[in-house]
Amino acid sequence: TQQPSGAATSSVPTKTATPELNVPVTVTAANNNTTALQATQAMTASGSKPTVNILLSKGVGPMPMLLADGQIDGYIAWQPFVEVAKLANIGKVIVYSGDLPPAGSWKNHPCDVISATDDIISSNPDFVTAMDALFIVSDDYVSNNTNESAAIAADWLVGKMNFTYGKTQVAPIDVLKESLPTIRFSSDPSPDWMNGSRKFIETEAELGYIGGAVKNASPEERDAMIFNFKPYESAKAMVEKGYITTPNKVEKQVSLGYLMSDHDTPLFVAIKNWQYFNDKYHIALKPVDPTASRPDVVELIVNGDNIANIRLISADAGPQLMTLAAQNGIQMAYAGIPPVISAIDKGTKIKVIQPVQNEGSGIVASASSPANDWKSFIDWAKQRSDEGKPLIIATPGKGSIQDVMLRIFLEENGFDLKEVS
Amino acid sequence: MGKSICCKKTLIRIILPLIIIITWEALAYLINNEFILPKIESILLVLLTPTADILGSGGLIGNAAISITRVLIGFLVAALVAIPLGIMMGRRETVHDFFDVTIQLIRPVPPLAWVPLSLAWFKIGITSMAFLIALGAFFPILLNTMDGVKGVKRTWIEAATNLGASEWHILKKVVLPGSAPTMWTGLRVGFGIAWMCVVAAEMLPGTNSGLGYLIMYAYNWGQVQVIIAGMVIIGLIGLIFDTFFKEVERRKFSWRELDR
Amino acid sequence: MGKSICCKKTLIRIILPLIIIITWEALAYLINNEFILPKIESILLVLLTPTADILGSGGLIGNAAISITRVLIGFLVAALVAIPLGIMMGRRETVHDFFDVTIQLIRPVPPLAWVPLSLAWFKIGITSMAFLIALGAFFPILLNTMDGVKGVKRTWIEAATNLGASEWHILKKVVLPGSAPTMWTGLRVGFGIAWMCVVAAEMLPGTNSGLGYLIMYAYNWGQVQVIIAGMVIIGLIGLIFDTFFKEVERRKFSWRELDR
Amino acid sequence: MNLLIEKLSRRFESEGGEAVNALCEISLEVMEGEFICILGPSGCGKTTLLRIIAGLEEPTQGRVKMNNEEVHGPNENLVMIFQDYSLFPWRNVTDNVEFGLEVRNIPPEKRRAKADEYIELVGLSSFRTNFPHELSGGMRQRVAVARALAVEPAVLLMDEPFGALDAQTRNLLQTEILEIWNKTKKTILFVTHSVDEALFLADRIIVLTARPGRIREIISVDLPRPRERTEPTFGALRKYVLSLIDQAKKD
Amino acid sequence: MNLLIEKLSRRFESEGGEAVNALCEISLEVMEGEFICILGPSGCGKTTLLRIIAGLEEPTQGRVKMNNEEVHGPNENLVMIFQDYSLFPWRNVTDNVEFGLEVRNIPPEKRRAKADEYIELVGLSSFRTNFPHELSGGMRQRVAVARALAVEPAVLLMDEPFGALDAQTRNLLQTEILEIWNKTKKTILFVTHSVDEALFLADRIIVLTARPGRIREIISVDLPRPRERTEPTFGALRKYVLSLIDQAKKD
Ligand SMILES: Nc1ncnc2c1ncn2[C@@H]1O[C@H](COP(=O)(O)OP(=O)(O)OP(=O)(O)O)[C@@H](O)[C@H]1O
Ligand SMILES: Nc1ncnc2c1ncn2[C@@H]1O[C@H](COP(=O)(O)OP(=O)(O)OP(=O)(O)O)[C@@H](O)[C@H]1O
Ligand SMILES: [Mg+2]
Ligand SMILES: [Mg+2]
Repeated sequence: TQQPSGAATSSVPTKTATPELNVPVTVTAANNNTTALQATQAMTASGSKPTVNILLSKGVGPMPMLLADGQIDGYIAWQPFVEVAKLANIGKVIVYSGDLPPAGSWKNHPCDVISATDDIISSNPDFVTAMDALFIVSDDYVSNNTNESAAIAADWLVGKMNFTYGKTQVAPIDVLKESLPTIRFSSDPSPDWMNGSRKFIETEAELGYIGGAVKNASPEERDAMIFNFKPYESAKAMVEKGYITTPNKVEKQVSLGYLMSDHDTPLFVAIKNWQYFNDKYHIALKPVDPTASRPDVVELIVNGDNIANIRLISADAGPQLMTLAAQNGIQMAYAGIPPVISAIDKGTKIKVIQPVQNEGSGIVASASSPANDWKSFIDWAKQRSDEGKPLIIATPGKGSIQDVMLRIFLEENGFDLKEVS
Repeated sequence: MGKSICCKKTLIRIILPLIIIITWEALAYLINNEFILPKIESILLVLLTPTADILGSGGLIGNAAISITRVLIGFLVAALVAIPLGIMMGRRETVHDFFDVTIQLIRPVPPLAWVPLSLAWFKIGITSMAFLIALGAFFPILLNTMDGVKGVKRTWIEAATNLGASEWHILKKVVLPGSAPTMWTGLRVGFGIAWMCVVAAEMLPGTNSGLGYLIMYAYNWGQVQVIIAGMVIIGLIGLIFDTFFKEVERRKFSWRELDR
Repeated sequence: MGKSICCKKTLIRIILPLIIIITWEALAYLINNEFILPKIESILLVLLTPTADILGSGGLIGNAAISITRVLIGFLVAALVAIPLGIMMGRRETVHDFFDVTIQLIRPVPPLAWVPLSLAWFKIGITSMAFLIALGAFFPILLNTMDGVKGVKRTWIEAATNLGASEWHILKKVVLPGSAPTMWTGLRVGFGIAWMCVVAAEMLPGTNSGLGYLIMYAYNWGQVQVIIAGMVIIGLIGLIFDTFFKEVERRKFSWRELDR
Repeated sequence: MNLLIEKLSRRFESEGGEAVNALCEISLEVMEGEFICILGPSGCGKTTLLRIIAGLEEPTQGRVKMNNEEVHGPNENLVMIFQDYSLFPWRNVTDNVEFGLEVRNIPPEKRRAKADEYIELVGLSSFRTNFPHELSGGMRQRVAVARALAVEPAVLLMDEPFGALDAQTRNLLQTEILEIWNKTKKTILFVTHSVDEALFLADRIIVLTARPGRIREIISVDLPRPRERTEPTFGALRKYVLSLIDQAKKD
Repeated sequence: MNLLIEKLSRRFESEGGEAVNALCEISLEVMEGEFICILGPSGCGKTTLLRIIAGLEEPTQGRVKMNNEEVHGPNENLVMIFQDYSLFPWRNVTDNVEFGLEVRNIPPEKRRAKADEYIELVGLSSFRTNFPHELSGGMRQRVAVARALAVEPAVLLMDEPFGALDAQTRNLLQTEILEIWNKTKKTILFVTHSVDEALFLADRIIVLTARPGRIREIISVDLPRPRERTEPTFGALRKYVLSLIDQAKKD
């Protein structure tokens, strides 16, 4: 396993992606001018580019309905909504996010990360390290025990009730058994992951989503502003040694934000299987009320000592958690990396301290579409554009990982993007 | 004969709900798409097992109880602030002028828009929720109290003064009972709006229970039948409370209508 | 002297807003966290450049115009359905009984809860938004119209009948003008609620403009000063419309108060 | 004009099931141009009688015949003036007076002319554009009279028109209504509580008994007009009518 | 008891800036146990006069002295009965009558006993638990009287108490108020529009001129009680007072 040090991190080459990415990709709603990309110029001799319509759906909930109903032709969503389309027979998976072209460029792209406020990192570094250690081992556990993890996540997220999607009923656990293997649970800030992160920073700057401190910084400064892997590195070392040092007791209750998503399965597993982690690593998040199906207060126990009382705050979007962090409503959070970046850009004193998982999204097209993979999808999109009825593809929201990836993917393939309503 | 008239009335009253249910079911079978129109069975399945867990968030009854508690807390806060303020604004022109502009400016802002500020000021938890709910209930209670107090007949007050009542007696024995019916209407309307605000309040981060949460959570997972079941329960509870308020009105405040 | 009284009144009216602004600014400097309490300057910066693009979603003015248009459409739809229905329900006991239960059940359900069904039934776009906004405006208009029609004095109708008026004449020349003031109150309240529903409506998928959208979008990006600017604009527009409605009321329907 | 009231009875069934007999076998022939006052204790059915004649209510027995045709529903020859005037508060004086003409689809100029004529008659020419709430009680009463007269009915039915006015205004309006009656030669049925008023106005006074209202006596008042309330014959008649009413109450 | 009204004037400044002189230099000495009626055209300031005496309004000039003390604000010896009765509609008869005792902190049993006494006096014993809206106009008036009497003031101020009642009820209540007056020996100041009523009730009648109200004449009515309206002397006095009022109006 690679152990990036602070120095190693900054020495990772910043650009391993396609050269096209160096060209500004500008899609702003205010003025829909799309800067021509080199690839695009090569493709469209006539000068008029094919179009795809982007629909901002504000979350993924309505997407299956919109797709089944023919209001959209496809969507890009996080898991398990990619699997849901398949299982409910309303769509097919075109491509998982890690496989987006050019081949390998999005491999291990970042998704959810753990962030912690500067305050808590400096006031309770050993606590943050202990949490990191637990997150490392729980990430590991999920990767190796997919089916059991799927059961725990299903239970946490949606209980035992079957999903109803149109005519189909599916058990949540079956959905998650399909979706978890497509998500790469790893707490390792690998070079792929770092590249992906930088790509998001770049793109967010170009899209105008960030315009503050981060945008104006050099790549090195950016890394320093955004990442702080020190707790992670110490944690990693402790895990490898097999001994977790008992941190000082944290007097004030700590709030930890998370998303109601299977991407945060490691957290659910860490809590539901706390006994296992306690026995094996002597570190655990023990629910205060063990009968609660979705505990909201847990204790961090290290080597049998109660270290901290932690309140869990669920949210349906990362940005809300970042607003909370800025208001000192939470001290640590599981959230997608873009909201963390833009929060730092706007002056929130918070850092990304480790990844939770990589990849875990996908593009879905309606069941009746002629597309089967990303190439035929592009052809279909072109054909529809030529016919004068461009595809409508939904994204969960402006500036989300999924939104950014779809925009880059389509623009690189020579499309003009238009937000529709 | 009185009985048959009453029967006919009941019949007329339930025709439309029946028509809607039947049409719904017929259309549901015709369209055969649970996304657009879930079958009544699917909805009933949720409604008739009100203690069964829904999306890992507990049963309908439990969530309804939680929401009702939240609404009651927010409603009480609103009433405790709005009634005294309304009385003062209704009695004293200066107090009215002092608060008027601010109130008129804040009134049109939807509770949903207050979510971020509420989070910042009151943190996550019941305080924030109560704030959002209270915001919704506050204005109808305030404005009706004010109206009620202004509507207290001058001659009642003069008669009381003339009979030797002090300012405090007048407040307690004339202004309060005299404006009570209008105030009650304000409480009724305010409660209705508080109840409607529960969805906005339960969209606050950190919430994982309540009918409003259930509806929005079901929306996030695309579970239409749960949403509709939630709506039915919200409608029913709203109806029950409204009926309670109206019944009290009929019993206690009928003098207002009859005194005309 | 009349002038000085008026000045004093104005003074009293602006004291509280001033206190709030000053306290706000003082606290903002004290807390020094734009996410909790943005400085007045930051808010003014947004408010005073109302055409400048905000978070890639266009300017304040443009978004306000879009929201107003949506609200007007929804409001008109609500009025067009609610007024005739309200008149019929007010005139005929049977019609009232027929619709009553359904209306009482639907009334407490918040527009936000209708989002998913609205999407399924009316698709993405202005129709869905209009539906959600109309839902909010519908009930106050309906109930006030009904009240107004019921409140038309029986002797007015008898006088008209006695003078030879047909049923249609009575409707046009007695019931309508006689209930107009109450109806207008319904329209005023309904418009206020429609305006409050714009945030819910603009949470629909596919929306990328409007004040409600702006507020929720700014929430997602932690731009508290934008949220507050949006709230101020919503408050101001609400206030302006309300003043318009009240002014018309004062000019056209003053007979109701004076006729007592 | 020929108004005949034949054995009119009216019974009200209340929801509780109790029935109230409001009127019992009232028969009366009204002469053209006559001024008839109806006196009787409160609740004896005076208003009910007028409403039946105006076609606003149906009798349980008996009939009202106007020009030999039975009256059912509104009749253009029988116009009622309500106790509360029931002016339309959203219409100014002219528009109120024009109402009956409007619903008869009379062209605007014509109805304006006729309205003006009757507003003139009741002496409100300088208040044409005023709204009811800008008028005093007496003036409102006169607008109601003008509105009724404008449709030119044969019979005016007036239900306690001066009940809510103070003594002075009341005396004034009594004189005025007599003037209008003189000028227009209408037949008038006039309900009142005041014996004085009835004596001052009527050709004939119908005294009703307490509920159910029956005709107790019909008194012809043959005093010359204008009548002087302080005259001895007036006083004697007053005494007689008062005694009748006292008895009517006891019935 | 000793009620003295000295050169009382009252001016109202309206917002528009125009001023209305409602009363002008009214002086009057009221004897213990006297029944005084105040007559005058509408708007001449009768209500204003009563309100000033009751301490509900301040005069612009002059003063009211009760037992040699100037009256400012409510005075327990001067209780007013308003024209609209202003009963508290949310209180039943007993509770209404008890109001004045309640605010004087009289213990419950004692005030119940006193309330019962006065309810008995006005003849409403079987309506103790009824609410105002369940009573007829005349009965409400009597409740108002009982409520005023219960606090045992020296002077009752009554503003057109019978204005809204029908003739029969009115006559009845006139007799009743005289009875109550006889029993309780109160001093009564009684505003009315009806000359008949004033003649039937008063020891002295104060006739006011039109606005601004000045005292036009004070008439002592020396007729023995019970008075008979149909008596010639009664008639003669009526004629005289009516002529005074006609003049008062012209002033
Ligand atoms: N619509 C009705 N339903 C039931 N009872 C009624 C109705 N209208 C009138 N009555 C009853 O009929 C009787 C006569 O009523 P009406 O109004 O004709 O009396 P009135 O002589 O006009 O009395 P007043 O002098 O008080 O006006 C009363 O006892 C009244 O309660
Ligand atoms: N608060 C007030 N402000 C201005 N003017 C007033 C006020 N109260 C009374 N007035 C005026 O004073 C005059 C006398 O009023 P008041 O009510 O005393 O007359 P009144 O003799 O009782 O008349 P009525 O017989 O109609 O009851 C009227 O012209 C009235 O308009
Ligand atoms: Mg009557
Ligand atoms: Mg008066």
